[in-house]
Amino acid sequence: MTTPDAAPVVGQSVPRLEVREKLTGRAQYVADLYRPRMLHGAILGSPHAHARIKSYDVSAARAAPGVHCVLTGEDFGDHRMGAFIKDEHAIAKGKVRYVGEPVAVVAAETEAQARAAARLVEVEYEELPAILTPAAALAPGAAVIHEELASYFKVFDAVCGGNVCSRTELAEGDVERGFRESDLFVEGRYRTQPQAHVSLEPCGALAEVDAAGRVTLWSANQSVFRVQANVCESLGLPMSRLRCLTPRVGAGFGNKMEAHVQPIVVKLALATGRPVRLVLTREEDFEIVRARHPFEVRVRTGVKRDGTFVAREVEVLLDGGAYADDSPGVLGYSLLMARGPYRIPHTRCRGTLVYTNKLRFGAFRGFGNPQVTFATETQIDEIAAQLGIDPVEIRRRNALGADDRWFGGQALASNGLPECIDVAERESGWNARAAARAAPGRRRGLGFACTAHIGGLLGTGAIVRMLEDGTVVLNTGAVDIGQGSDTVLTQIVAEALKLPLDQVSVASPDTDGSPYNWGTTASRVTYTTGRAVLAAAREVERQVKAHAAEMLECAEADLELLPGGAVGLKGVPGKTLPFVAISARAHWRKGGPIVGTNTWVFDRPTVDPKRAVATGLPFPQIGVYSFGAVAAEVEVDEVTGQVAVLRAWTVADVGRAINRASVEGQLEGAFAQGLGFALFEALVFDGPRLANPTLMDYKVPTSLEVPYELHAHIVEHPEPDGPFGAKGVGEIGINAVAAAIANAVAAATGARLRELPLTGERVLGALAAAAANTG
Amino acid sequence: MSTRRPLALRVNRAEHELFAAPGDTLLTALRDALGFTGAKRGCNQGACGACTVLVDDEPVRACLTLAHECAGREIVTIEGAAGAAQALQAAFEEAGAVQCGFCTPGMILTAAAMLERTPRPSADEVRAGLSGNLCRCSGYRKIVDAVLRAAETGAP
Amino acid sequence: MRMEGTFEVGAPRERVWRCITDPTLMVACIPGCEEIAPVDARRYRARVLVEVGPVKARFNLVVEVVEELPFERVASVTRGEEGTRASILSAENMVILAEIGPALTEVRYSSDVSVTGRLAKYGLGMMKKRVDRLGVEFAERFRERIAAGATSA
Amino acid sequence: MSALAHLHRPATIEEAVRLLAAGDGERVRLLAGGATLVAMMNAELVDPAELVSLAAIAELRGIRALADGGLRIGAMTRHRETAAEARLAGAAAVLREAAARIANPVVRNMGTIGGSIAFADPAADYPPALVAADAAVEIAGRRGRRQVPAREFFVDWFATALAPGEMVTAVLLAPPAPGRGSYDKLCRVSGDFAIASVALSVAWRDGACERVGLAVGGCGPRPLHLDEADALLRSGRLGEAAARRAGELLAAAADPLEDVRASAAYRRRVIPRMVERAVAQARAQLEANR
Repeated sequence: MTTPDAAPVVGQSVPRLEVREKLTGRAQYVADLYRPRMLHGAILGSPHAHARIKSYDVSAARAAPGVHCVLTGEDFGDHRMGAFIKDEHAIAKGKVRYVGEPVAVVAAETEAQARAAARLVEVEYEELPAILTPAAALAPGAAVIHEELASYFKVFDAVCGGNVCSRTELAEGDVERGFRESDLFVEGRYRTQPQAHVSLEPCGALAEVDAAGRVTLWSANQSVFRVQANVCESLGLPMSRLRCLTPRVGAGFGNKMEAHVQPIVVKLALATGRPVRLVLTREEDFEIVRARHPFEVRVRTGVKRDGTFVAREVEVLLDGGAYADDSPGVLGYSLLMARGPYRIPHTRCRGTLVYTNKLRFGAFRGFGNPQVTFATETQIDEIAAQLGIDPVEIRRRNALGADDRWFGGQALASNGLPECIDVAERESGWNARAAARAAPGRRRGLGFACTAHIGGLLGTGAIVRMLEDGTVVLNTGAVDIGQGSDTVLTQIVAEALKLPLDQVSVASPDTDGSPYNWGTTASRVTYTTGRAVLAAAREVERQVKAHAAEMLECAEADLELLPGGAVGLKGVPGKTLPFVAISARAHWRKGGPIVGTNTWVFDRPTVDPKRAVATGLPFPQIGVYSFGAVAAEVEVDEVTGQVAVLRAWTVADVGRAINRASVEGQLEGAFAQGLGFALFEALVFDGPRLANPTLMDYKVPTSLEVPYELHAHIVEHPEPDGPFGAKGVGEIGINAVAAAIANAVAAATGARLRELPLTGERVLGALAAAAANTG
Repeated sequence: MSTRRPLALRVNRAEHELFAAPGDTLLTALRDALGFTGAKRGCNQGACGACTVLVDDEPVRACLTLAHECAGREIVTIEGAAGAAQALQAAFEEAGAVQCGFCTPGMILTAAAMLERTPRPSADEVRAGLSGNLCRCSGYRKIVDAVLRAAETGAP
Repeated sequence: MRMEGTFEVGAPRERVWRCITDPTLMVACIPGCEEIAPVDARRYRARVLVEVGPVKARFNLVVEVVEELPFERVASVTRGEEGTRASILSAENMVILAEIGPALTEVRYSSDVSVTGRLAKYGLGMMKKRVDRLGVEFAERFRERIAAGATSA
Repeated sequence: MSALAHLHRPATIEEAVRLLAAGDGERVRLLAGGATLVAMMNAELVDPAELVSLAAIAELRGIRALADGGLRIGAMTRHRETAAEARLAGAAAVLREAAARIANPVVRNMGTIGGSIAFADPAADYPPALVAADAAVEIAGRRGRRQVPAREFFVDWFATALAPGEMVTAVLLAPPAPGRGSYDKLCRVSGDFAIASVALSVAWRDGACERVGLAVGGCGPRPLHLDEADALLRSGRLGEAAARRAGELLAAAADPLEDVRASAAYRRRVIPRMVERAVAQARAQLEANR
């Protein structure tokens, strides 16, 4: 019998646990935290892209009103941080490597005083040649950005030297043979632009030191554990001396995964003994955090006349900016994704990541996948056009099936790609698409693209603890950055223990008390942490049953969980024990109290050495694959070349949707971010300097650019070891958007653009070129 | 150098006394002096909408409004949401329109003022009405649906 | 941000050379330049008011001559900041003189200007236009001065 | 740190002018809706010592009809009010359409026509619309009031005919004439400043053009306007050839920016195309009215 209390919660659109506090303005983000005697931090940024720091004079700044402390690189030890290559100091030391790089930091009584004082710091520089493009970085005799690169600690076998930060190669089959066996090949060069995350909440942190010298750090982040590692590495601080917490986070998309201002704020708090808060302005957030890598991609694909893909060769060149950050991961991952979700027996992908004197580029939703997918998925449309095959049909023919493996050799335990293609085709009315519905002066087109993405990566843990009254606390260390993971993980516990949702509470991530969690990244929380949560809940069930068996004097195997928080003897109505009775007893008996724990590291190998060859790939085990397809209908204004997206369908196989509304929200939000990437978002550099670091000049989509007819469709092909079959959804929705829109523009106009964004200017140019070719 | 002066502000139907410099924005006064942190500082340029509050029932950017210009006016922040704003809060919850929540207070207050003026908007009217409030998480679809839902339930 | 231009001056090259190396005359020709004073043989200190729409910024600059080939070309670098340190300006400048006729000289100038800080947020397009216009205004004034025979040399 | 020491709230224009005259144009500034000025103060681009708020001056508010049937739009009239003003019909609708395209609903609720045009951003929406509508700007200074045609008001990038110590008090429009006013803006996203915009105001009677005003925004230091182009369109009865020629003339006269929104070349390229479209739409309406 099912009581209303115990209706299944997995698969339901349960409202966010924290929704009321967000709706009423009570949710506290880092800028909303105030501590007694709190000081404010400010940063002086470098005016130069590449220069040696010769000297500092901080006397005027120290004497300025309200100032408590002024620190420069000299006050920081020679410690470096980095997720893959430890190449970055907490602030510039010895050299500056991009415009805006923090060179001095100040703590003062007020924000205005801190900012005014920061400007009074005198820094003497010796300018060095600025390397602003990958080509310049690779040129013979180029100035070297990291002279000590060889000596930096690296967590993977990096192939590096000069300004090359890493080189990666991944190959399967015999690509030369593949091209020989092809009837046709298509080759193209594609370029994508740097995109800014623009989490609505700018990055910030607040640190406080206790009487024993231990630091508590609240910050906008995607992983309290990465924050702890970055801060301690860059300051030479034992990790035991730093406790990292997280208030509500106003979204991340990758820019809050690795460090931003946390090391600076901790250092200022240690130096002053006072709480220090520093929240970046929007301009600083643009200038000094990180952004999506600009890519140059060369793709050559060989096919049979019937449309069968045979061979592909890909070369990517990434501008990594001044520091490695997550770039080696982005490079490796982009190669892993460059074959797309298709069977291409002979594939070779190579990539080079170079340092330049620009803002570091790093993790951003999609992690290199949107860039290569733009290249490969628009090329597929070119191939389809040349062969006279329908673009959806050619994808379906080559799509990975249930028994296929991913590029590199990893087996796919679940694969909903064919269904994603079917759903997007059906819902978008693909086969009934008409060319001529547009008003005069406008043209319409429908475009299609597919993608896949992993969810997984590295370590995670969960503790499910039963309180005396039989309710439970879930503690995972996973940061909910707004995507809704707290709710999803709670649903998993509630479902596993047949508890009402309100009897499960979620502990806020805390490096002191939470089990390790790599972070909210790589579309991983639902799958990896969810799996740990489910295992920990199962452990709670086992312990509950052990106690109940003693109490009821029966075998554990004869017991079952009953809805609403109770254990019963199978087949014997009335022989039940509520959790409260079991837990209260367990707190006084041997074998109690009841705590379920689980930790694990994702362990399926990315590369099967019998099938593929890889060098410089920084992740030996990566994740399980989600699949997706996007169809987009655009209208092109013939007068201006401007593109509007009229309708869109975004479909993803997420294994199992634990929370349908959340999954839709991820797909819709990712589509909007992809739309901005496709059409107008671009960081513009004027020489070494970012020319549009404001929301007046850098535009993100408003409610008028994103179509109301944005339809998210969920496909469910359960991942066998995923929690209730679930796999990742955070990133899959963005990868194929630009390609689908570019394909739609090509369908509407006959103009094929190989460079993003698809601005009116470019489209108008391509329209004219297309007209000239046909005319 | 600017000196702080006494200022009386009426916020959420209550009088508040504070000190504010002539150049302090309403956003600074609300957040730092009065603790109404529901209004967020997203860009400080009027471009993102996260700081939107109601002044005499009309939405304004608190970051572009000087605090001393608001003396004698009726200020409503998300903490004082009433009427249409409350209906919107319920609808946002039901529609799953809240993700990171940073845009939510400004979004709700902007929508509340819009519904006062246009009680039964079309989807396109809602999109136009909210076009000055950026959301980077949702793709807006569920937000527009929430406003339409609130308009339905809120209608007499 | 790059500014470049060419203009002709109705004077012999040597005279033009003397003018462009004469600080007093340059004060009068550089738009917004309020003061130039030599620091040493190769360096000058200058105060320049830059107006971009409603925004006014007063820069304290040091111009250092890094290469000088008499009568032909002079290369310099400019460094400086606003009084409040809110913006920092640096520029690499080159002036090349070419003799076109006995009393006609072509002046080619180029400058790579970089501004960071508050003015940098102000919109690249406007700054470019402003800088281009400074070049044009400079050329006009310079020609006028030479035509008027104003040179201390 | 803000240097702002005083925020004045005068009740009359004369008082505002007196306070303004005490400064040098940099130290004392007028505060209208705040949408631009406070944003610039937040960005530390301007740092006035005194502000003169115009919020308490009743005379600056609202839109009213003049004795001759014309309209007087007070300087403190919000964009939202202008966008909703039914009397801005026919040829004068260009102003209403332009107001409706400024920024977004919340900023339209704050920003004022006087504040906007005094700032004179060449990529803003009002300047070309006022030039197309052949509006006049009423200015107050120590020596009283004067009127300047919009075509002379906008002088340069962010520069107007306002002398130091003067302020905009109103925008004046001739009695609305039957016809068509349209404002077309090309921008990256809704509410952005224009890459290019085309303001067209056509007054007609009995199927014949009486007056044509065409101005392009975002493509030069001030709204791009040529008497010759207006005359061509009028005499050419909004015909295709006239539109093409007018567009070419304007494109040739343009001095567009090269900025993060678009290249100068693109701006030059779209000017004739947008002009032709705007004229074609007006022509279609004129023909339908015939």
